[in-house]
Amino acid sequence: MTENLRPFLRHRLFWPLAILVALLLLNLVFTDHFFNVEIKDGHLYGSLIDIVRFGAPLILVALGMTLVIATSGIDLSVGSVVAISGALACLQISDLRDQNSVGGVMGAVGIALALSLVLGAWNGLLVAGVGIQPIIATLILMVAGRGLAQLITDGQIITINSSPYKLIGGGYWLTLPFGIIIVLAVLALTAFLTRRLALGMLIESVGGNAKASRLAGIRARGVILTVYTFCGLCAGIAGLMISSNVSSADGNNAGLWIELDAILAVVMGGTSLSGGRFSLGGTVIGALIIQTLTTTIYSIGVPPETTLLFKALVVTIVCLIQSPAFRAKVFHRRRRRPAGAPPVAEEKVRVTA
Amino acid sequence: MTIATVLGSSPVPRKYVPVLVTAALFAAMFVVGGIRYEGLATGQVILNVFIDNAFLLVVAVGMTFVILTGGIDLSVGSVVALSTMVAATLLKQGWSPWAVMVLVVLIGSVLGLGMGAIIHYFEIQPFIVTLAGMFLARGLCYTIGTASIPIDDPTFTAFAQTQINFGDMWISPSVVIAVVVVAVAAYALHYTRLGRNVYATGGNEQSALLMGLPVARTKIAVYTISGFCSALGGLLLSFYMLSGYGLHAVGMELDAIAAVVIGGTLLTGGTGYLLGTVLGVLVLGLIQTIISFDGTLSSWWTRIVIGLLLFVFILMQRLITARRR
Amino acid sequence: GCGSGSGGTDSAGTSGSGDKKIVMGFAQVGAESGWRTANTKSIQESAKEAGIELKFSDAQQKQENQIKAIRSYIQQKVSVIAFSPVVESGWDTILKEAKNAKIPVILTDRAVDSPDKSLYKTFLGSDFVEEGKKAGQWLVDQYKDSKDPVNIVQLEGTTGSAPANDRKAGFEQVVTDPKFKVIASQTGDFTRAKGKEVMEAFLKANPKIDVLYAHNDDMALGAIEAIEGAGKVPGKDIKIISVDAVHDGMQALADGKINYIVECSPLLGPQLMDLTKKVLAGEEVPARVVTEETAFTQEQAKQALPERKY
Amino acid sequence: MKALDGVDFRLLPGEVHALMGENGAGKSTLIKVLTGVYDIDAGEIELEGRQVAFSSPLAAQQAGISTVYQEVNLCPNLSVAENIFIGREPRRLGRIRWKEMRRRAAELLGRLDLDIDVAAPLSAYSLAVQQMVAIARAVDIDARVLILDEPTSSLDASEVAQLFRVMRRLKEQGIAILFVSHFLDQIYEIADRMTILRNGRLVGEHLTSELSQVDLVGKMIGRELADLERLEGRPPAREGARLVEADGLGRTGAIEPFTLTIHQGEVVGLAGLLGSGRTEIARLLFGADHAGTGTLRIDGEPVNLRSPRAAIHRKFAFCSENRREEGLVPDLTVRENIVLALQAARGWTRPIPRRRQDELVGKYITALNIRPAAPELPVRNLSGGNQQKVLLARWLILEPRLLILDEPTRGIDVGAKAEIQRLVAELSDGGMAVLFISAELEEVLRLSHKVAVLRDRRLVAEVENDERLTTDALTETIASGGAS
Ligand SMILES: Nc1ncnc2c1ncn2[C@@H]1O[C@H](COP(=O)(O)OP(=O)(O)OP(=O)(O)O)[C@@H](O)[C@H]1O
Ligand SMILES: Nc1ncnc2c1ncn2[C@@H]1O[C@H](COP(=O)(O)OP(=O)(O)OP(=O)(O)O)[C@@H](O)[C@H]1O
Ligand SMILES: [Mg+2]
Ligand SMILES: [Mg+2]
Repeated sequence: MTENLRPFLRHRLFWPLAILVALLLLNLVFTDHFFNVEIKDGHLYGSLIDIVRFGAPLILVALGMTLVIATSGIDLSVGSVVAISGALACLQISDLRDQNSVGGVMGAVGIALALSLVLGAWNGLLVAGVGIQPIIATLILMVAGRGLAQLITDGQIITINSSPYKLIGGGYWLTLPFGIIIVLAVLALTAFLTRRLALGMLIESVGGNAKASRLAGIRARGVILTVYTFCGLCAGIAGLMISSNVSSADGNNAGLWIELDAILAVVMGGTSLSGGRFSLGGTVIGALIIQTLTTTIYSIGVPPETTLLFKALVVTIVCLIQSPAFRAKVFHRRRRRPAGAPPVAEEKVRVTA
Repeated sequence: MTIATVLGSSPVPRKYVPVLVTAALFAAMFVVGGIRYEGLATGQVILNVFIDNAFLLVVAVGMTFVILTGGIDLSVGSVVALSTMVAATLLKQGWSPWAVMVLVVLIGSVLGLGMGAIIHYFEIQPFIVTLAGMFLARGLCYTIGTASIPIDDPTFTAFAQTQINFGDMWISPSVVIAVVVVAVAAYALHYTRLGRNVYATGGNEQSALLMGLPVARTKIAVYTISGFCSALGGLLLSFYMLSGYGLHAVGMELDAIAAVVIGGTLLTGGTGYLLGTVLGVLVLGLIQTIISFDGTLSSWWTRIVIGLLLFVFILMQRLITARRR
Repeated sequence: GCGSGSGGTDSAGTSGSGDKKIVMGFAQVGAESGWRTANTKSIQESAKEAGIELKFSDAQQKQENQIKAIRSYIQQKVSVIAFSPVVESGWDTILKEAKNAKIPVILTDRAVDSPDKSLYKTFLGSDFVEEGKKAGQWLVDQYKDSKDPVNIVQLEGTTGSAPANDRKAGFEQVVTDPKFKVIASQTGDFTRAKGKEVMEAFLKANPKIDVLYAHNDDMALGAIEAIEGAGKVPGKDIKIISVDAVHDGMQALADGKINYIVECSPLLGPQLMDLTKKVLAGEEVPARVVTEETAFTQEQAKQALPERKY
Repeated sequence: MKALDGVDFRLLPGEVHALMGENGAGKSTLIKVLTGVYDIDAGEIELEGRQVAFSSPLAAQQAGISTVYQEVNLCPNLSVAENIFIGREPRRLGRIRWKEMRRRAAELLGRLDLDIDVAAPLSAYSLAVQQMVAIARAVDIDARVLILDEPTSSLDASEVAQLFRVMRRLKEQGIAILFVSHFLDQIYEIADRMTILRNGRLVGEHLTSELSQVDLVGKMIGRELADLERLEGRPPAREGARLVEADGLGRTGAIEPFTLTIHQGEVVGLAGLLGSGRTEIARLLFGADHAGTGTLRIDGEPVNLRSPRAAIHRKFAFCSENRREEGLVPDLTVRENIVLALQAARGWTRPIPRRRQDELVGKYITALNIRPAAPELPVRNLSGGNQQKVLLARWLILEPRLLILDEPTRGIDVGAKAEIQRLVAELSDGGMAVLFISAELEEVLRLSHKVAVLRDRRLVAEVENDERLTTDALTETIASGGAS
């Protein structure tokens, strides 16, 4: 390969991206016109658009999760928050006299998001304030939250008929699905906060070495609280999207297992579960890989019984290809060491003892 | 009983305080539950918690090893399901029950070994590898069959329905198996090199490597142990349910992780005791028992109350241990 | 029996229900769908009406949790145990324990496959295979004059779950003519969101779909949105058959967006309480009580809709 | 990047061989290559004439090479005894004999004059104690080659003497010892021969007796270091205002109540033995630990420092002795590590402009001679001494009023050490107060205006640093507990 390709190959997002592209190409083999994007009724329409549209909630949740994981935490409760926020919004809207009133819908959305913030902050409080291990602190809300969501919906599926609400997850704006716009906005905001402002560095520092961060004067508790609150907010928005997309709130099933997918997306995107360095772009690609995989399964007609085998296969291949150690061992290249980059040692040593 | 022996032995070092606090809280919860609900404060109820959670206990033991090295194993629930499925299918085809048991345990261990090897040699995060393992095992279940397969083999039925009586209380053979597993594992963790290497690897993997410890072997071993325990847990579950089913034990990995962590083991590795895991399982079981003794909670209140009880428990545990420091 | 050494008399069940309050332990599967919630409500309400004290527990879709709950009911010496088995197999041990404790057991919703029929008194519930058959039969009738191939897509329930397995099997038993082709079949996990997502992918991958068979109303409702999003008319361009007949589904049926719904009634409560009283009074009950269920066409739906509560 | 380039090196039985070089010269890398931590790209290793290739530290250890790596590489969660014996625990029938293990551990540490509870977790002890434990582990392993990478960096004179006694005994037994240290006096005391590295290349091999200190330094840094000893007597401190007054400040179990005043522009040294409580004082003054008793006044006003953040707000800075655990964030780059405290003080909403960052970082990379001078390199890839400089730079850019330095020259080479000392002197002349902690008494004496002496976690004496104060006098004061 030529010299100027090198830095591109070295980039840490290269392999995830390559895998995403490979998955998309795989689809082309099975579905003609997979890459076609047309304009139907003034909307962009096509499989590629669908992947982003359906992946939008996952991307959102995974973005929040990325920051949480960067502080070496984890948030299992996102699925429950998704359910709660959707349920609350739909409940409010179903109580409106005019479900199409923009003001009413905005109010409902506001209340739902406010609650998501509170729930996120609750997690943050348990982790940062009380000092409970993140996995167990968020497990509490994961279990109780689903109950709360069902309490809100009274165990039923609340169906609404509100066109302003529908816009959030199922609507279009300037031919683009509105969900994609929201994702772009949140992504931009997150990138701004973490990369333009200094939040990102503080998060990475807290995740990389909490003790040292405290001694460097970082308000670690504040950072952790912020991050969990933000994660709650992201999950809340995702909840609105999911419920808006089907115009109904399902307390039991909305966002079920989304935490696993979100964590998987984060990890595939190159952020380590042990905290520290994080990559927002990687997370987005990770989430897109997962969504593409799901779509692929539907479109190439993998039977439901073998779906999971297929998933296992793809995830394994993805991880192996991404692993530098695997590439080095299999393609007979230089071995890498856990410590990081290997110092190239060229020497002749004679030890006589 | 296990708690009492620890309490009895010489002055308590500080490192045991969290476990003791957990034990005390568990006892308190039992007493409060007993006052609140008639018939709860009997020995049999405690034994029932063991009977109903023997399989979880075994799975959690394996998980403890993994978490102590700072890893995680998400595949356990699926391996449990796969084990029930394989056992049921083979028994239906007329295999000898003992051969089935050996094979099931072998499959679980090999799966664990494979995952451990990938995690170590290709340096991939355990979370993803075991998640793939989770998909794989569950997927294999469905490929074997989507329906539930009954088990009517006499040996399995005997394991399922034998009651070991003492006085007017009883336990199932599974409880005996689980207790043996716990005892062996506790011995291994405390008194063998493998066990200490597990703690060292979890404390600081890089240092353990530089100290010349067999980190590779240890890491692979813990995933193999976890696979073994999951498979054994799967067998106990097939005794318990007398059926094989692809949807068995959905989400059990979370229960197992929760039990381990409630028991005071740090997810970052290196700190924790097996006794804590046992207590964690008991706490989860007791919460469930209290809920079903209450019997007035609707489905969603059930979840909320489980969450609340968990919260109160963890909070108390945290506050008391923090103050003791 | 266990635990009875000090208690003296055995369980209250056999001594007649007139003077003693009946305590029923009910181990519900979970609250995984609106259907299930309606089922729970029906049982709770009719228990109150019948003056039966209900001990209710929710297993969150896990068989082991149901077993645990039943074991604790035995411990609490309730008069009767009722439950909706998550799956058919694996109940012998716990049912034997109940039998030893002389507590009668009533199954609701689905049967267990235990060869020993004495373990439970009776079984009250729907027949999922029958539901699949009804759905298939309607399809066969609709297309009996047509020679053209009919492209069917299927939205299955949660992989491995009994309704999904049986509704699929029943449907396949009836729809045998080679002109019917199931061109795609995928699980939608019984939810609207998944139903919509899967249907969108089906629509992209298959240009010509004639019929959609959804294992429950929720998935059908999700799929309708996908079909509308693709610029097609649900109920006309693509015919839709589904199962359950919950309120929203009936509404869509009445609106012409669904073509046929097979009912699966959750309102088992009154029948269950009747059976309970009979069992405790020592009366003979049939070993199998099928709930009264029908199926709805679009016209029937319009009439039935106003009374639909769940 | 090449860390080592064609280095030939031999180690003979029964000798102490010093490996010399500046920070980042490649000493630690050579050791890691020798012991199988890194793979070799070219060249070979022979052990007793046989060619060997170690795939892991375990293999090296089994072949008879016992190593103390530069950073303390032990498991903080395990007990002291276990850290010494793990991997070779005394066993009977496969069962670990805990009692026996603890007994032997206590005995072994006793030989190094360390009397601590071996059942307590390692993390309960200060870094210096951990370093001693690591040494104990290495010397107890029955080896033919013993490698010690900066084992003495935070030990004081008496511990070093203990270590040297053990090393001489091992040497007599015919064991080959490879020793790395930046303390030239130590090298000349113990080493027979030395190999000098510069920028990953071999500069030469010499007998210690044939090479003068000045020549050695010249070979190490590639130029003459004329002004190494320039910093002789300290000018008396100008009478500054009182900055910090600690009155009866203390914390149970850590440090008895003490009274200490630090003026502006004053350098106060802390002297004491291992675990005497120097670090504890520093932590209390910085708000890293909460004081149980006493009051703290800053500029005459009583304050309650709740967190390091509050201290930083008052322009205090604390450079921890434990750079790995409490100092650096290994994943972050050199630049990020340097600006971290400044950024934290400004809050995350006010990022330091990138240009300003580069400027600041560039300035200190040059001033402290951090190598490689690559601000975007993850700090974990730097050599130990350079990491220490990065940590120092972090606090210097804050331009603090009180700079607390806990073993700031740990692992830093001679040239850089002089540089840092000069910097400290300069800053204090500019009005900055400094609390200086070092195991090296000469250093303390050279810099401070006043020395506070600690013993058994009590501040026992305060001595003005005038002409008459010598290291011997100070040692005497420490030993006698301030009675003289
Ligand atoms: N893991 C690593 N990855 C990349 N480069 C490294 C790594 N470790 C060390 N280096 C580089 O190798 C060079 C030699 O480092 P080494 O640690 O051997 O120095 P040293 O002589 O031990 O210095 P010191 O006296 O500061 O400990 C340095 O330039 C360092 O930046
Ligand atoms: N020799 C020792 N004996 C017992 N405990 C010790 C010893 N050294 C250190 N410790 C423990 O380490 C803790 C830290 O001590 P501290 O860091 O204040 O000592 P120090 O004077 O800074 O010495 P050091 O040179 O080790 O840094 C103390 O609280 C004490 O518990
Ligand atoms: Mg070094
Ligand atoms: Mg110190």
